[in-house]
Amino acid sequence: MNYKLISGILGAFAVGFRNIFKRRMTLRYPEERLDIESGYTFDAKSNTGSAGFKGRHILYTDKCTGCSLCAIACENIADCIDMVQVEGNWPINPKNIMPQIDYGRCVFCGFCVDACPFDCLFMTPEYELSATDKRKLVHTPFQLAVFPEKKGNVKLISDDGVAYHD
Amino acid sequence: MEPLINYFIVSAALLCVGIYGLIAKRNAIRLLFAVEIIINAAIINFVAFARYHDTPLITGQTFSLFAIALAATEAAVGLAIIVQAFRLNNDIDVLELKKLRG
Amino acid sequence: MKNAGMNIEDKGGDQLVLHVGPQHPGSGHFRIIVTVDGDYIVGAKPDPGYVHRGAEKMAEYRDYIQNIPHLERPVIIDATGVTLPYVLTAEKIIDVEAPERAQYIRMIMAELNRIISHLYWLGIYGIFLGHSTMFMWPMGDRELFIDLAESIGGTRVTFSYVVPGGVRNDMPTNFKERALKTFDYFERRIEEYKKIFFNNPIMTARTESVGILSPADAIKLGITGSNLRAVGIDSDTRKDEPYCLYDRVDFEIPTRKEGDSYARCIVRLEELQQSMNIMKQVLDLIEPGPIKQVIGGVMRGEPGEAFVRTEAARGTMFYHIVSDGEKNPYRVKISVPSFRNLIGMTHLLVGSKLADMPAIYWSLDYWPVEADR
Amino acid sequence: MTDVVFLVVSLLTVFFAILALESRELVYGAVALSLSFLGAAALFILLDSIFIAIFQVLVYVGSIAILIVFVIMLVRRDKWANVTGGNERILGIIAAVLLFSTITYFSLSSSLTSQYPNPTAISNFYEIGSQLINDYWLILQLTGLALAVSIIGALTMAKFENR
Amino acid sequence: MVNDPTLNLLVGKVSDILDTTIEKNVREPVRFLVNWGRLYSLWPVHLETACCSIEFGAASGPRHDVERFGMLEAFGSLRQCDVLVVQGTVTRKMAPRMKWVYEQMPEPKWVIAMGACAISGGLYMDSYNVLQGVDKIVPVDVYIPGCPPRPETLIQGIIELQNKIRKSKV
Amino acid sequence: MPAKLATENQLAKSLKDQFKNKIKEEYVESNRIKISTSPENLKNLAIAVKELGFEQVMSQGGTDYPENNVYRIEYHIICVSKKKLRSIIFSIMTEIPKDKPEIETLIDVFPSAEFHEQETFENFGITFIGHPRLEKLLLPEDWDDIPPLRKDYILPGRG
Amino acid sequence: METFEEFVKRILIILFWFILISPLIIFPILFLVVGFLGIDVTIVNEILTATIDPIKAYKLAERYGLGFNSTFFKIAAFPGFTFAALVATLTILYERKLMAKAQLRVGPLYAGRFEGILQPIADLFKLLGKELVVPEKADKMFFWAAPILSIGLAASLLAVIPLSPTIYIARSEFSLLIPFAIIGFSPLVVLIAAWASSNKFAFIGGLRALHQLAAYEIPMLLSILGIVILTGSFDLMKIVEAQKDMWFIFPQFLAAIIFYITILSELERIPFDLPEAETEIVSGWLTEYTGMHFGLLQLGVYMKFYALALLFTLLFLGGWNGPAFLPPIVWLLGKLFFVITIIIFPRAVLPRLRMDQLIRIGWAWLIALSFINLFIAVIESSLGVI
Repeated sequence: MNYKLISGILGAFAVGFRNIFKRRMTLRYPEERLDIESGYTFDAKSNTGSAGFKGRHILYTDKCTGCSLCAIACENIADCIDMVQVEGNWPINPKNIMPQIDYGRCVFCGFCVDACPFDCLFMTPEYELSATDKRKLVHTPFQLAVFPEKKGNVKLISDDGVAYHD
Repeated sequence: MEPLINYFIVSAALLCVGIYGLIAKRNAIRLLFAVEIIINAAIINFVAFARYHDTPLITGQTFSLFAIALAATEAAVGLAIIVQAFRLNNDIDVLELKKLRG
Repeated sequence: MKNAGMNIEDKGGDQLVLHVGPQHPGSGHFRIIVTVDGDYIVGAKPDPGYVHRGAEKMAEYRDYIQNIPHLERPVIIDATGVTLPYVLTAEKIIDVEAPERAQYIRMIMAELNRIISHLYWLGIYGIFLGHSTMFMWPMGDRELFIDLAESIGGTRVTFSYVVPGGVRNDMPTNFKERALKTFDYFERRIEEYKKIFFNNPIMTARTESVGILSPADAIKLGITGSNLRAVGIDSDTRKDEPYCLYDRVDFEIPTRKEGDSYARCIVRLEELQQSMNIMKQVLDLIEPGPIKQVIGGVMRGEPGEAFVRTEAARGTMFYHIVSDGEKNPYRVKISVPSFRNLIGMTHLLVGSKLADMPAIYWSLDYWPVEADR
Repeated sequence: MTDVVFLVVSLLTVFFAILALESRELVYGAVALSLSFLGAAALFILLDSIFIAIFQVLVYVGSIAILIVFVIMLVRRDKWANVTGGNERILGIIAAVLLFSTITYFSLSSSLTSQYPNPTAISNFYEIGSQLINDYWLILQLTGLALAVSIIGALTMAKFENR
Repeated sequence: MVNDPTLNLLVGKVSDILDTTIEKNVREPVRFLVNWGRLYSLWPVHLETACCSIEFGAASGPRHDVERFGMLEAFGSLRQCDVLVVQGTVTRKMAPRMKWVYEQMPEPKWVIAMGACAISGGLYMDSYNVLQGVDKIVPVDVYIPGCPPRPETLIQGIIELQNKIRKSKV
Repeated sequence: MPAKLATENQLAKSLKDQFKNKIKEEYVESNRIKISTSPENLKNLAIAVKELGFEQVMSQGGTDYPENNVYRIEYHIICVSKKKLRSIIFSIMTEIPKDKPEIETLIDVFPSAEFHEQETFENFGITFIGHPRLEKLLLPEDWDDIPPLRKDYILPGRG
Repeated sequence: METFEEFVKRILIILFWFILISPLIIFPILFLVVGFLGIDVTIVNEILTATIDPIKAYKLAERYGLGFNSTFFKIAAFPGFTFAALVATLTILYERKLMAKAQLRVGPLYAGRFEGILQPIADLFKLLGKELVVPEKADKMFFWAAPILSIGLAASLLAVIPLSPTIYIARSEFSLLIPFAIIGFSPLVVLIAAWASSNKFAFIGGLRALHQLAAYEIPMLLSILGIVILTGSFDLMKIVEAQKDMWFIFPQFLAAIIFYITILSELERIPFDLPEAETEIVSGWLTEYTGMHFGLLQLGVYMKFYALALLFTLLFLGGWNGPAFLPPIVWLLGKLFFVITIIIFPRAVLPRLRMDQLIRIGWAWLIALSFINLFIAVIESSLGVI
């Protein structure tokens, strides 16, 4: 009488049971990290970007001229870029100002990268930015200048009806 | 073992408590409590007297089974009446139950 | 009694007033005040606005580029679905047109986002019906599509990828083979989904002939998206008024006649397959070429107005932009599908059982953040 | 001599019975009532009728007490939570005490005081079963009928005002 | 009361010695155990304030699986919860409810501000209906930037919170 | 593409025949028809549009024009059931004076306009006469400022 | 510098710890001194040696009625409370891991070095350290009583269920009926908890639980009657004995299915977890409980889980019967593990039912099926299958 009911429930059980023996897809985050190849960059000459992850910014301090275009681009989006005075002698940066980014506001849209005409502000695959203190979220130009070390070692692979990280 | 009188007195006490409840209470649920207590008293007597027979009888137990079953019936019907009365009158004070017939 | 936003008023008799939400596992960022008579809902009054952030007003203070990250926040599950109509409208106002390759990439992103959004919906529907595996599986398989979208758009959900004049960057070179592999994987998974959830007798018992919407009511109330297709009307903006290059691809509009919760589920499941179908065709059609028409200086619209609708994951997304020639738009009116489906929810809830509320509520794919804007 | 266990159990039974009627909250009363039933079940165990004790627990505590609590919760309103009589109360106490003293007085002078049980107890539930089937089959049928009728009655009663 | 300085000094010394002994032998192991339990059993409140909830959902999904850290995915009553994850924008309409939820949670409790909007208002710095950062109404323990944050960032924030609990006193 | 605009022109023409000079054709483009009218005629126009086959309000919004001292109210009406009309968005528009922001509701013609009108009410303070539920929908209950989408409402921090 | 009050407080705290620790250190020293003074020291000696010699300590305990064969040990440790609680905690962990595995994820991983093996312990310590909130409007007495009653009921369930021919707490002729009489209490506990919370969601949950438990108790009892007919006994020992040749799951397959379904319902597990349906009524009757109250209620539920799984094993899977190369208790535990698995697994593959469907299944289907099963049992017993 209720062939559909019984077969339906048994089918559900069978599928659930089969999945017990599948390889798990969990990325064991602190030990494994996702391998992200590159950050988002933008070529001002051709006016197109290159596909890449929009993470923490990288600032090439030697190329920055302190033009504030990134801060202007960000002004109405998240208002997270401040031009701050920096120490040292920067020949092409007459006012000695460089962007300082407040990651408590940043939304990682990357329009500041698009706005930079001197190819000195890009994005990196770094995303580990959590902090217990709000002040630690503000990254100074020199913090931004440090290129993050590559930590990623696994990728999400799908084949044969199984998805896993390897 | 105690003499039969002890069980008898316990049973009598329960009966009297039940009768007190029937007289003194106006809350329909409390009345139901009282009735249940009285039935319990009766069942205790059933079992006790059968047990204290010269050749112990099982009939007392059999009858208490019936009694328990009937008590369950009575409780079900009583509670249905109470719910019904509450719906009609918004009250379960038995003295106020004038229009149980709807 | 008072437990954070959930409380019940006693109206006397058998009528109870239940406030479901906003801190209620079955509501999300939304509150609905239902009046219950015994087991049946006799009145439902939605109380949205818990995520109302004033997107329309704030859009008047930002220029056409700065508006993109801002306007995609209301529907970050379906970020391209919500920015694409905006960009198309802005393109009409600024009078630019994206090159062909950009149009194709936009289609890919839109369909990827549709899949991501539908899978999220499916996951939450699973948890609403108490099926925790059906929460986990779509959430996991959604990650594959998120990875695909991320390889183009750069972030997991909020891409800010489509801009007036084209798209911001090209696809990665190995995108096609990765995508096809993922589709192959996911098509197998859909069979498993069907076995564990869609053909599960308990699931069908919960959803079949629950919350039946008649075609006449659906038209009258302005229901849109998959909910409309579930009553048998094959209306889809991608076919009705093709934007991008949807007229070059061949796909079907899945419909169901019943109009109940189950029909809405099945329609969405079939839309997943159609989206993959569209993407496969697009990946064959796409040819190298420019991806962006360069606009010099600040974008300024012509004085005038434009309106565009597209088919987002939840239904027709509509933008109406009025420009007065300044760099900021004068008025942006967004009409989102969730907001229009809200009226359908009140219509469906009244007269149904209280226990069916989760099954009806989430089968409409109501995303409160989108409705509130 | 009175056994300590018997004394404690019987006192508790009577105490909880009184509490059931006199407790402030009706729900406390219902719980006290179920405890009183439990006490009665303990008395049955002392009387070597374990089967009846289990049956008592199953039916009285498992069904009746829960049904009562359920109904109390369904119809609970603060305004009548303490419906108690005024004069009837004193009347009730007088009647109960009178009745109890009469019964006790006459029974104490009866032969019940010297009635002691036969040490060989019957606790064989086969006997109950055979008696039910062989001797009291009619009563069994009638009880079943009464149960069925009461259930149908209760259901219709609960239904008829529903719509 | 008694305020003789020498007596007080003596009392202080005696109690200090006793204190350190007890501290080392009794309280420290107990504290360690309770803290250890707390840091691996963080049950989050199911309060969705805005769109970051989808990334929280993704984090409890099979790919990132916060249950590895003892967080249950969807938990019913806030009476049993330990950590309030503010998932995004808090609007003026939501703010009193969120505060209410926070007050209803039993001690000890922690708050994670997830996403730019929860930290500082983010994109909505000039919105008429958005609270500029949740730390104005509830104390925040961990800030997780992003809009929305990646699940990995969320998990990193959870690890930060665990470190914070590990160091905290009972 | 005159052939392609045939349906649109025909629709606009039928309305013009019906209403003569009470309505003004703003523009007829491919898939877009926009017709403006005076506030009194809006309801009649809506009924006429409904008779043409357009079934639901997809969007309803207002715009504030402080220099003309008017609010412009616009209904975008679509059809979902008839294949021929599906591609068309029919806009009807009217302008109401700012000092008397009142207009008759259209929810008895288009029930789908209910929440849209409620939203326009709270965002502009425009009263829809006959609307059953003119109360706050998205804004917080304790909102006592001027309606936010008016141009004279300045966002906080944008003085 | 601290004030005098603070000092007094501090001294009091120290005194408290002193009283706690003194039996461990100071009393032995006292005994030692007493021994030197020449008073009878045998008992002191024994106690002193017992502190360093576990075997002697055990002997000492045995002398005072605390040995492995004493009733106290049976009730408190094995096969009683501690063992059941241990199985219950392991069940919680096993459930979380199994669910995670079916959902392609890992589940608890970091608590404990190996695969999150200490996760329940971590939860326990956390719950112990959690603030106990008693709602203002709650009925304090009942609110406190419910968790204790819950765990007490669960523990008393174990009293008559034997683990092997030699391992049991108490034997009774009615050892099959007594657990069901006790299970009959559980709606009362749920109602008390729901009522005491004075939260409407808890109340709805309580009512749902009551409906459900009442509806499924009857088929549960009826389904085991078939076995009673076949064996002619209410004694679990005899029932297990009768399964030497054939497990009752074969002649009484329908009964096993009904009993399995009613177990799911009795334990409020998916698809019958309506009393705790979190998307509908928050946490149902558990809504207002915090900290260790909640922990005790959960532990009670999982101990009931253990008891019912054990009953299923004994009734249908032949209990401890098995080839002789392994001791009976091992067979029993192996079967128990399997039963726990099949009770857990529906949570991974089935959604939740609706209340009316649940009631219909209980009252209409299961009762009808259990009557059919009774007929089957009668026919089988008259054919002499067993």
